[in-house]
Amino acid sequence: MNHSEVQNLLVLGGILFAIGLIGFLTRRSLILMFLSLETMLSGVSLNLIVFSRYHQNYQGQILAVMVLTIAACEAAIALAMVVSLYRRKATLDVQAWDELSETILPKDPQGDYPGMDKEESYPKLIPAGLDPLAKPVPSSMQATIEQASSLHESKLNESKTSSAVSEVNQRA
Amino acid sequence: MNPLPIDPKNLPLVSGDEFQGNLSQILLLVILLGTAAYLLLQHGLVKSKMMAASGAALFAVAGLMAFTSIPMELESVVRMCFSILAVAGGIAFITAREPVHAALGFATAVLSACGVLFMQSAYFIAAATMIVYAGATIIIFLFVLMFAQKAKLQQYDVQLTSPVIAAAVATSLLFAIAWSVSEPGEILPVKLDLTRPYSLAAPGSAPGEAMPPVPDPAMSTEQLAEFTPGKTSGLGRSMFTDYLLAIELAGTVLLVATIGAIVLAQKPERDPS
Amino acid sequence: MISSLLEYWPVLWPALAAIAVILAVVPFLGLYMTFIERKVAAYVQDRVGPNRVGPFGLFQAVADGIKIFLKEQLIPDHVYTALYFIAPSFSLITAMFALVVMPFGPVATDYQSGFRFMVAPGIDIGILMMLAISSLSAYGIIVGGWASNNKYSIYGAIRSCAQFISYEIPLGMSILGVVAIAGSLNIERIVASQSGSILDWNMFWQPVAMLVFFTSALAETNRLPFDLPECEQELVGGFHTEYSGIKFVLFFLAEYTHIVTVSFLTALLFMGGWHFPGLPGPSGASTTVLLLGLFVLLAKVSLVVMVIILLRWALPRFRFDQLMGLAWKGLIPLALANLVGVAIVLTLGLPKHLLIATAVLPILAAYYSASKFNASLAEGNTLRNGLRTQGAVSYE
Amino acid sequence: MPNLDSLIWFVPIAPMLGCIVCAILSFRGDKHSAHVPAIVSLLVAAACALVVLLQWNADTSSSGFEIAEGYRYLQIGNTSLSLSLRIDTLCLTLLTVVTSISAMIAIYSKGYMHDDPGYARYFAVFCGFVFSMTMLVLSHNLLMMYAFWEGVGTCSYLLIGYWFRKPSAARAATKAFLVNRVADTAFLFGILMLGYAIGHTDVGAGQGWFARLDFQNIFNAAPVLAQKHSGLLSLIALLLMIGAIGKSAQFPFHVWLPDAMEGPTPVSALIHAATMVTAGVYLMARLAPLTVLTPSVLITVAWLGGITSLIAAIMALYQDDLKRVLAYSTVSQLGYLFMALGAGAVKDLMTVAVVAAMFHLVTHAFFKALLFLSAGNVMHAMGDVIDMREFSGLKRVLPKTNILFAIGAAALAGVPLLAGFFSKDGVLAVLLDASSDTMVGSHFMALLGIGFVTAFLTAVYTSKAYFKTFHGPEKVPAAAGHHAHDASNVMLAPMAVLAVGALLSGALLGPTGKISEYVSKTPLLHHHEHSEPMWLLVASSIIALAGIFVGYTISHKPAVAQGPLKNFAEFGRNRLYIDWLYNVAIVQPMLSLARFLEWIDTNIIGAITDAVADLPRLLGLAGQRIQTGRVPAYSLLTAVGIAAVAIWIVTRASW
Repeated sequence: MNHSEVQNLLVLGGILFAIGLIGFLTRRSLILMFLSLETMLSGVSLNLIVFSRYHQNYQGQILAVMVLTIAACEAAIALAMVVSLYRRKATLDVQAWDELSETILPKDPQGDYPGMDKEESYPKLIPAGLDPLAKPVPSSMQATIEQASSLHESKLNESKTSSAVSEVNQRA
Repeated sequence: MNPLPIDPKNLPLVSGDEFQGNLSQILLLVILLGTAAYLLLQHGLVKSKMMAASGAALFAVAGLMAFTSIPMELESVVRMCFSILAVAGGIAFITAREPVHAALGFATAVLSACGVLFMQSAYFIAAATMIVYAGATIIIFLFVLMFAQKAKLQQYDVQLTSPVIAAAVATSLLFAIAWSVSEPGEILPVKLDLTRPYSLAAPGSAPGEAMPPVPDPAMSTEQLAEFTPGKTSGLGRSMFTDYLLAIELAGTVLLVATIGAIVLAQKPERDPS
Repeated sequence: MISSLLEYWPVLWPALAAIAVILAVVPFLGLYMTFIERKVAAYVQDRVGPNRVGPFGLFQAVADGIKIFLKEQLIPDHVYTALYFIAPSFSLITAMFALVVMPFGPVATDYQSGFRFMVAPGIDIGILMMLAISSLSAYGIIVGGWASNNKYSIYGAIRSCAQFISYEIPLGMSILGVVAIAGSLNIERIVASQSGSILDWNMFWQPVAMLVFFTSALAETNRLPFDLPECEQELVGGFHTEYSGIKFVLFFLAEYTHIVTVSFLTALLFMGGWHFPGLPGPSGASTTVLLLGLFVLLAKVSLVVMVIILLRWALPRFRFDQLMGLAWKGLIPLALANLVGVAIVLTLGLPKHLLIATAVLPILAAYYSASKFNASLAEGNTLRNGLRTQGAVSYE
Repeated sequence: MPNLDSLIWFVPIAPMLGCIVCAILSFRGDKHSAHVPAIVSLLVAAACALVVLLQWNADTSSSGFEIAEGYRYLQIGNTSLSLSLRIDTLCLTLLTVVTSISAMIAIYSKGYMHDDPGYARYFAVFCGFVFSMTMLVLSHNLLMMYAFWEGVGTCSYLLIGYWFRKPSAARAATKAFLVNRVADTAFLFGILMLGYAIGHTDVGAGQGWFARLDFQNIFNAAPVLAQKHSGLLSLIALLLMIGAIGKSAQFPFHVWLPDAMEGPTPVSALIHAATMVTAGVYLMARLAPLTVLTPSVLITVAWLGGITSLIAAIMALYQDDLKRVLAYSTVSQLGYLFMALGAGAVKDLMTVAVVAAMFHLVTHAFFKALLFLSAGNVMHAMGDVIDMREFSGLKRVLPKTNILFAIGAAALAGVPLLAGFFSKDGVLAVLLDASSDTMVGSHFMALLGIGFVTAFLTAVYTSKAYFKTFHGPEKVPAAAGHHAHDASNVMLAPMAVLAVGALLSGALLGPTGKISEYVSKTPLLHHHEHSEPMWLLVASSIIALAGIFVGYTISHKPAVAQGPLKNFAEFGRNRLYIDWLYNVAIVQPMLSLARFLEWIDTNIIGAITDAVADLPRLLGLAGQRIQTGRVPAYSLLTAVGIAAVAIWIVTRASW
């Protein structure tokens, strides 16, 4: 174990980390993003083990065990989340999940995904912080509020009609 | 004869004086790798074969460079082979259009990294990584990928978000890491840590085999070999004495994650009507 | 480079020799196991079996081999070519690779120089290494199934995947008890801990572990009654539907290599390995004694192999939900209970005889599930409903 | 007598447990059995109080009082707060009255509150009130007394506003609370000044605040203070008196009590007639050794009491609401008590004054509770109508209530040989005695006159109310429906007990000298021989009977709308315009101030706040662009940051 070996292996860990980073930033599939995270973690644990060997004690290895444990937890949770997300929108595209964006921003033009027309039936809340009745709403907000309320109403109507349809079906 | 020759008496002594910086080499390597990654990422919707080929060529050059920087010894060569395989697997992983290919690339990277870990005498970690990552995680993710796979490639499989910035950011981060590693710094001479007892428990209190005594410089080679890292029993002893709380905590986290995963993956309950 | 190779030569040549032995023997063994299987099957079904090629049909295996090697390489149009080719070889590679840490003859724990019946003796994590590598063998199947681009194949592959991952857990857990008793993960040390009288064999102290291990090992090797991934009646062969010729042989060989590995492991971990009453240990023994030990080990292994083959004709195939239920609701709790028992005995320093008490566990478990099953049958439920009350069937 | 120490603890603890159990029941469980813990705990408390009273009487210990040590719950430096109880005859007298009457009224409430949605809440607060009241009576320390003083105030607030969805009840509760707050603030100032003053005497040097305000310590320090700082002591005494007259609804603060009738009738009977309002009287009696040193304050109090008793009697005369008649009557009778206590200004009469006040307090508690409960019965039967113009001639509809009300009214009016007769005569006798004093006699001469007039008026309005309600042509309001009937036995039984008290307690306690003998066992009160002249008895009998006759005559006349008394009646019906005066003088200016401050808040402070709040919104508009909601965008930003930091760190040396 000489210095240049340590150096080489640390750089190897760094390269794995960087590869994972690139993967995480560029890939759009949820699963591949998750695997990129795991690549980053394995780069880190490689470094830990090199240090462990270098210092001739177990501390690095034990930390690597921790990393492994956390990675396993992450895998379990991530898999469960991916499965439940896939059930919702039938896509693995991470860009399909941008409900938390600011409403004034345009939607990603490339963000189309199959099943996008299947809308969710959750009410959209108006932006918090202003009482729409008490004060004149800024014109920028006005459009948003109207949009949200009209969406909500259309949802209500939709759900009514759909329940009516299902009733008819049941009778049939 | 000891088949895995670790002679504690002849452990190499490293110190700051011995350092020979090969900064320029490493920086060149980093730049090469960054460019290669960028070029390989340019597959987009229309696969650019020229760019991919040049990226692969750059990558090959970087690999050759790395090879020339090491001494031609069996161990070093094997280690370097594993390293290059790991990096190649990683690159394949991030550039593959087909998600299953990408996952297999990741498996390659992880398995090669495990090879490196074996050569660092971290046997337990290596085996555990193989079982956990390669054996379980990737298999299950392959499983999901195969189920979610559509007849042809999806847009989100072939189109990448901001590859240029990503490559630049990662390269600069790698640059920082390489710089910090190659920076001449004061490195204290290290040898076997003989002063630290491996356990707070009284010797002989553990079942199975007697607890070894605290390492003593007067011990014979064979006895000292018992204390060298890489011995799984030593790792286990350290894990369950010095770091007991941390390990138990990790186990608890694992349990919680299991329960969480079960809850998350449940199908939403159907409407009774 | 060359000089460093020369430096390592004393360590290297025994390993190379052992590798050569394995490479030479295992395919041969696999080939002849098909023959044995056919013969046994024939006897079970009151037939004669292969008897045309050579005396007693002994060359039938060779003839089959030659035939299949010379077959045309059929490559379907719709497969993912590269992975389609890689999968079978990867399958065999992992199967063979698992043999690296497995002693196939008497190996002393003091590792005298020269040839040993093992490729890599003294690996600290021997049995763990074995598990790690065998966990990779799922890749061959799943990649082969996916690359075939065929519904039957992928279903076979995915079933296999689930089966592999599920059964790895009881497999590893059942070994832990043995490991705890021996105090080492090293297979040679585990075998060495069983030297002495016949009562030192682990099968007497760890009957539950042996049962669980053997059952999960059958599942890991995709043997009946656990051959869901390839069941001919449902999936037309599962993951190797699209494979023919030499590639099919590679899959087949991998499977038989697995059987060999599993049989060796059973013999080594639970049946005392090369130890036999009256036979001295391998440390410093003469060549005759070593050969005797080898013979003993092989005899035990053939016994296990014979049991595995006979089981194929004795038991029907499981349904998939039953398969999963067995692993998660039956074997894992049993293995865990066994491990807890061992831990208690070892930690408190109790006499070893108490370990036999764990043998009561499977009886209790069987009684419990049988009583529940009978109760639900007595209530006039159908068999399927009975299984549902057991939780074995899910209607999701 | 060691067991008394532990037995006395049961008196507060039992209602406390009852309160807790009822509170739990009010959240979940069987709400309709909430009366069980309440009645049981109150009966236990009453029994314990009675046992202690009798035992204490039998005991002839030297000091005359005892501190039942509880536990010390705080110790900071030399200040130690301990929860202990003081036992002496004065507090035992009141304690017995409080617990026994509250137990009776709790039983009555079971019938009265039957089917109310807040049944369990009612009993929880009821028990809470009894707990606070017993602790107030038993406290050994002025600070501790103040704490429970506020406790009874809170319970009173909760009970007045018991039907909090009714706006008038909510308003009445707030009014009572706020009026009491003014008086209590003065009380608190008085306590703090007293503690401060004691701290600067030799007695209080080195003592903690809590220890200084121990009653015994106050009595020790009071003569010293009177010598050195008599002006300060007068001020302190005045402030303490203000607290007392606030709680007892005396003249400037009397406005809350009539409104408090919005609460359930049993509550009016217990809290606003028999027990809590007597807390002020108790405070005065308790502090008699202190106040006797400041005769001027006592004369002030006596005058306030006299004025209150007179004007309250006048107001009672013109009320149409039966409960309000009783409420004003209570105010008037409390004024009587204060007059009696004021007679303590003549130093020799201190004990006699306290005895007279306590005697009237006890008898008043019995007959006023009885009257209120009878009024409750009427209200119950009439479908919550209590306006006397709506009904009359109920003696056939409510025969039993008729008898009970008659007993209570006779006792209140001072019919000879009933409870009120003796106790009222005791008060008048004290005033008579005081009027012979050379220094301040003239004051008490005038007050004696007021006392006679009030006695007459009392008889008039009491009999008027009785005859108007129970005699004459039978008339039942529509709200009563067809089921106007007498109350159930569970309501009548406790009333019968109270009626016995109203009939006999005066004769048993007064002429026999029992109450005088008993109360004067209290330390620092010394038994004085005191005789009542016969002519006083005769005179008050004549006055009472004359009053009753007048009341009977006017009871079924139409309201005094014409004639010479017209303006006076108008005056009385409008409560002498005191409430109106308060409204004009205090409430309206305060509201104007509040409106002004609100304007400042909205238009000046609000504008500044809005401006401050708009700043981050503008900043947020700038940062809105990066909130794309997509994970890659966020992680890219993170990665750029990390890379920048990493590069800065590694190249730091060369910069």
